[in-house]
Amino acid sequence: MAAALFYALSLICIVSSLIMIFHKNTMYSVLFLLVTFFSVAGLYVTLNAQFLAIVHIIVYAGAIMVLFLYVIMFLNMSHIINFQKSKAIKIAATATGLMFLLVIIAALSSATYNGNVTAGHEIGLASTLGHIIFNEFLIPFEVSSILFLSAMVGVVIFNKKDLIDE
Amino acid sequence: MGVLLTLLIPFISAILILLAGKNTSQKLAVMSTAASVVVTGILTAMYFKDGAVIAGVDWPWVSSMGIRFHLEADGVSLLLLLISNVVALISIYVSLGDNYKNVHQYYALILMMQAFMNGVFVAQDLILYYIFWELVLIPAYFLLLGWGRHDKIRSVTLKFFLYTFLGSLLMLVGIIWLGSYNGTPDFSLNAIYGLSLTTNTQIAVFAAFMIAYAIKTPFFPFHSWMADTYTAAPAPVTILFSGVMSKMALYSIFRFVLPVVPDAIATYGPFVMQLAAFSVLYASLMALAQKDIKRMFAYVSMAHVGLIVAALMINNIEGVHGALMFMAVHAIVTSGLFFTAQILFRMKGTHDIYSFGGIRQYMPVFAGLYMVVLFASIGLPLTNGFIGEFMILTALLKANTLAMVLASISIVIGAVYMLLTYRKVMLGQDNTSGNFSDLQHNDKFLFLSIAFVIIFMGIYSTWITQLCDNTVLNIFQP
Amino acid sequence: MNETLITPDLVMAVPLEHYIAVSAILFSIGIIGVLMRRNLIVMFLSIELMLNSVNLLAVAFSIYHNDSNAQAFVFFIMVVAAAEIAVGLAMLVMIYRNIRTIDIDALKQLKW
Amino acid sequence: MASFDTTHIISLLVPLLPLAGFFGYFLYGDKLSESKVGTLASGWVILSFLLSLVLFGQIPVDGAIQVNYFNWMQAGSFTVPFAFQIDQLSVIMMMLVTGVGSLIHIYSIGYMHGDNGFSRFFAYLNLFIFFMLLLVMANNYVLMFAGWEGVGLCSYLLIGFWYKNPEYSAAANKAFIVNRIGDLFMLYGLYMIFKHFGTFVYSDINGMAQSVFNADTAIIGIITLLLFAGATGKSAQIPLHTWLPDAMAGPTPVSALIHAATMVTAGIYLIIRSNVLFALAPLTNEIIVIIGLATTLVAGMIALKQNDIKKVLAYSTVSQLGLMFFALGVGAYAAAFFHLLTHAFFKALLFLGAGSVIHGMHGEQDIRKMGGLSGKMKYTHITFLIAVIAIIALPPLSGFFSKDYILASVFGKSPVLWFFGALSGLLTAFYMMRLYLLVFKGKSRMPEADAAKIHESPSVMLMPLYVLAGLSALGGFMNIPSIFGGSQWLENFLKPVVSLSELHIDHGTEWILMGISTVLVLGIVFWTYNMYVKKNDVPESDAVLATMPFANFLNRKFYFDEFYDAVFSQPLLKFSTFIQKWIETSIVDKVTDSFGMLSFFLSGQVRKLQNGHISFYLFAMVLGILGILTIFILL
Repeated sequence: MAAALFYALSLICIVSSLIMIFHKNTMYSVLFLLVTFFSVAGLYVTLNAQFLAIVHIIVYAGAIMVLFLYVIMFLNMSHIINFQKSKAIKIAATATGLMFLLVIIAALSSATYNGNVTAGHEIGLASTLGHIIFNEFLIPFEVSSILFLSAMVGVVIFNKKDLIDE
Repeated sequence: MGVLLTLLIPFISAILILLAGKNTSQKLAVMSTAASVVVTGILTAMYFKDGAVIAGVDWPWVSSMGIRFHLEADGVSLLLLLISNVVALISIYVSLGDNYKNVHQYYALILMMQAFMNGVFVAQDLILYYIFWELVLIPAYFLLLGWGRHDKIRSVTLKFFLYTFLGSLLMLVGIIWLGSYNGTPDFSLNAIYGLSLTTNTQIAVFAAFMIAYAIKTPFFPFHSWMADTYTAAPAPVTILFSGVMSKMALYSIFRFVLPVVPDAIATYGPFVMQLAAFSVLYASLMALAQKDIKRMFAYVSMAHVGLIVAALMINNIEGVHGALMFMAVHAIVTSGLFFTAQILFRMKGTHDIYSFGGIRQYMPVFAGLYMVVLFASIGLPLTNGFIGEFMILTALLKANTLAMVLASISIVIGAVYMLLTYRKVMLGQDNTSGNFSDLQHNDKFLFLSIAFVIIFMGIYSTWITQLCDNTVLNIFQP
Repeated sequence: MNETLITPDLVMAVPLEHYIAVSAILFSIGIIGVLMRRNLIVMFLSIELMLNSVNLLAVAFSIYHNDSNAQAFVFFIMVVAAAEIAVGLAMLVMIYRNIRTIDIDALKQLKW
Repeated sequence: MASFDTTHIISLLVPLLPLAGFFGYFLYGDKLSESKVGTLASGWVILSFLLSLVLFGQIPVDGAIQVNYFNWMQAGSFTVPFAFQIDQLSVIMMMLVTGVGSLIHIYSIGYMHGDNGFSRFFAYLNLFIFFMLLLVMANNYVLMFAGWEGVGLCSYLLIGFWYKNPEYSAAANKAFIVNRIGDLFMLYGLYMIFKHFGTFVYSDINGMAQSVFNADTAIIGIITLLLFAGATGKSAQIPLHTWLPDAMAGPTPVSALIHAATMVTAGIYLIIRSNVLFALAPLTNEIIVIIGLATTLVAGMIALKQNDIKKVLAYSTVSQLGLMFFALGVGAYAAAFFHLLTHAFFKALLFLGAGSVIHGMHGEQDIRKMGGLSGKMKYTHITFLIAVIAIIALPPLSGFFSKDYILASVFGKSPVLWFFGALSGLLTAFYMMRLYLLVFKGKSRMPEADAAKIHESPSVMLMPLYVLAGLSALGGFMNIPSIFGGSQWLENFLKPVVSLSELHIDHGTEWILMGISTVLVLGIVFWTYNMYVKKNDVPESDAVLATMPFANFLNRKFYFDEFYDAVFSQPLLKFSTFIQKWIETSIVDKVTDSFGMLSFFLSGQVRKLQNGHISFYLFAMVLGILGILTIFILL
């Protein structure tokens, strides 16, 4: 049952991401990426990482996707975008990606890892992660808030019209 | 400390001039170079009196690499110091006659160049030597770029800088090789002299050093930077280039090549000797073909230094003495030649031989002094040019007849181009108008002094041999 | 909430290699997307996909190695990704304002 | 350094006094009046002459005075002393140089009167005397070479004295450069001497000559040949003779002093000085004979056709010098030296006389436009006549004795050589008589207005003429041959320097030879008199010469100048331009620049990678990662 769930989610994930990269309409791409995100969240759940699954949905599906959609709306680009790379480049890109896949698979298959470690029951829980983040990773956590702040400032400055015009 | 003074005086003066600004720069520069000459003269007198090497400073510097800040002046170093400082004084004096933009920077750079060149001649540590060697390039580069006269001054400067710089990199490889030959790095001159190198190592080191020196000297076929650079540079800088900068390479051959790689010289010395001798002939022919008087003098200078290289490659006492003598001679004579070109340039704003004519009737003093320099350049006896040339060619015949014949043909060709030029420029009727007042004040004094030195050295030259004798003997009879 | 909502057996039902494979495939798809599209927005999306595949791998390793630090890292990666997307999209908007397109190949000024 | 006794000081003063005159020019040249400058300049030389006389009295019978001053050059085993050797040979040369020199100085006071460069002229003359004295007084080859080149320098300065005339300065350049070619060979000779002898000092070399000769017989031959090549340059022998006729561009006193009496004889002096070496080199001697003979005949023939009074004398000088070399070649050193001295007297006299004529005629030098001057310039005429008789070797003037001495010596070697020597004498007789008759005899061939202006030269110019005329007439008595019951004073005096020539022929033969040559010369004299004076239609009668075979050949001076121009000068200039154009700019510069161009090219290629396309960068990045990963896997 769990295995079936994993395979189903994986399939959805892969298919929707493929549609995402191949679809001509940007809007559809975004929406299919959303599907991918949700299925990745599902995979997190099958991995017993509930907290990350929730955060994932909130951050990606909630925040990032909204940003993308805003930008698309902002640029008024809901129509089909016609500029495409030439066939040769597309084939080259696909070939490169597949070669990459091959190399990664080759690399990982030759690696050895201790597969017989028992999976932890509770490491994916919010409380466990909260302990870790607020004990071991407190400073990075705080720093990440500064990162957000600076990103915010940066974005505002970037798009301040009068600054550009000056 | 006296040795250190020869570096510090021009260096500190350069900084002072930069700080003091344009108004006092000429005075400061003259005073500084005069002081350097006096200090060097005192050191030379001390050397003659005691016969002992003038100890300078010996401070540890980069101990882990075996590099020391070690300055010392023996007879040959003193000779080269004398050349360097006297030529710098001449150069400054020549500069007084012209108006340069940013005059304080100009003088500061010249003094800086002088300081570094002095450093090359007294460094007793190969890395220190190399640092001075390359430092010379920096003021030279800016002097050429900032005050040079050429429609493609940037590319000329770039060629000069890159060519000589790249050549020196090979030398650095050679230096590091030598310094670390025994495992523990030690770059002091004595350690290098003490090495016993295999023949193959010697040949490699010889090649690495000689390419650097062949470019700097320069001789055929490494000379293609020379003519443009010498022509483009302002006359005082050209005087420094040909008078001292080329001596750096010649001195280095004497100091770092002859004693270190005797076997390689025994094998390949004759080849280099013949190449240099051919360079003499080649440069003479090139001089014959020039229409620009400064360019012609550049090739004359090249012919002379080729002769010196050939003499050094003889690698015996007579040859080396001849070479050292000719270094002193060449410094004075080329200074005179380029000064001549500059005086002509001031008249008409050009170096084109064919735009002059009949100047002698307006400028008899200049005509006479030019003639002294001219005849010194083609080696007329009782001028210093003859002494060096004769010593070298005599030694050269004993060593290598082919090289002697190649080099000596320039005796005739030299007379041809020099006299043709003199006739074109000075004799005949005046064919144009121009500013023809005879030499005044500074110029007259300077030119008279040059002529005096030329004749004085032509008659009494043995003091130079005596000055260098101990050092030369040390090399050939360790 | 029941802690045994998903049992360890369920987790271990799928071998780790399969998670690796899925994330590798996703990553490669992301690469293909970046390389073959001229649309800046889709390229951003592909980059997000690659980040996600890495996150997935990290979480999988974390579970199979019983190490919760990796999940903290994943958390931080999400943080960085969010910031990156915010700044990136801002730049995208600005590029669009300047050259009126989001075609990556129209950006040829990136040389000296 | 030896202590300085009086001999040291005197022998140093001899050359230094004229040098002081030269430097004095810079002090007083512009300030004093002409006559004072002239007197001072002559005074230095006359003083020097007097000191030479003193030294003459001090010469030991059987040796030389060696005076050492300091080392001129010194390096290891290489030493060149600055030292003088005053022996029989050099003391006579010193007296000749300073004696004739002072006469010509005095003459020049008159001749150069009113010239812009009056004091400069005297400075140059003084400098010349200094260098000439250095040449003859030196005790080693290098110091002699200093004088040797120095006189070349003065010759250059004086030929180009009127520097505003470009042809004159061209002639000066030619003189210096041709001399330089000879000097180059001489330098080779000097280097060879050092290589094999290890010293330059005459006495040492003479002492070692035999042992070096024994070690390798060829070496002495090469050295002497090189020295002789140097001598051909200075003494204007074929093939380096072309400069001397052009050198007549200088003021006439210069021609008399430098290009007749002193400098051009330096080559003869050199060979006499090195007679020990030359005696060991039979091949060189034969070459000298051939060159000397060729020169004397060729120059004599060219002189037949010259119409410039100074050119005739110039070729005559070349011819006489050739005769001297001819004598040297057969080993008659004393005879050559004797002729050198008498030639110095009468040739200087001829030139000064010619100068007087030119002066009187206000610069006219073409003998076709002269004629009948004997009445207008009486004293010049008489002295000139004496010189002519001396040079064509009629007894009892000096030229007769010296030329006869040469011919007698030559006959001892080979009658064929004697024939050629005598032939040269006949040529001399012809062109000298032609010159004399065209200038002084016959009808005046110039416009009346010009003829009226002709005047005799001032006494300051005539006085030297008298002295030289006296010397030309009586100079032969220095060395009266035994056939006339003479003691051969000169030859005996030179004995310490020059071994006696062993080529003595018996008196009967000598009488016959003497008679033949004298009769022939007299015949020529009458022939020319008939041709140029009796017929009165000169210069048309020169058509006789024009119809001669090779007339054009003679007229163009055997095409030497053209030949050298076509074979050496032009190719040299062309070659240098060729090198400049094709080797320097096309090969050397290009090769150097090509390294720079290569790096420009490569960086240009690499730069194409950075094309600004983000997608390209992305591809590059991915492929790079791919590559790195692949490498890791494969490792």
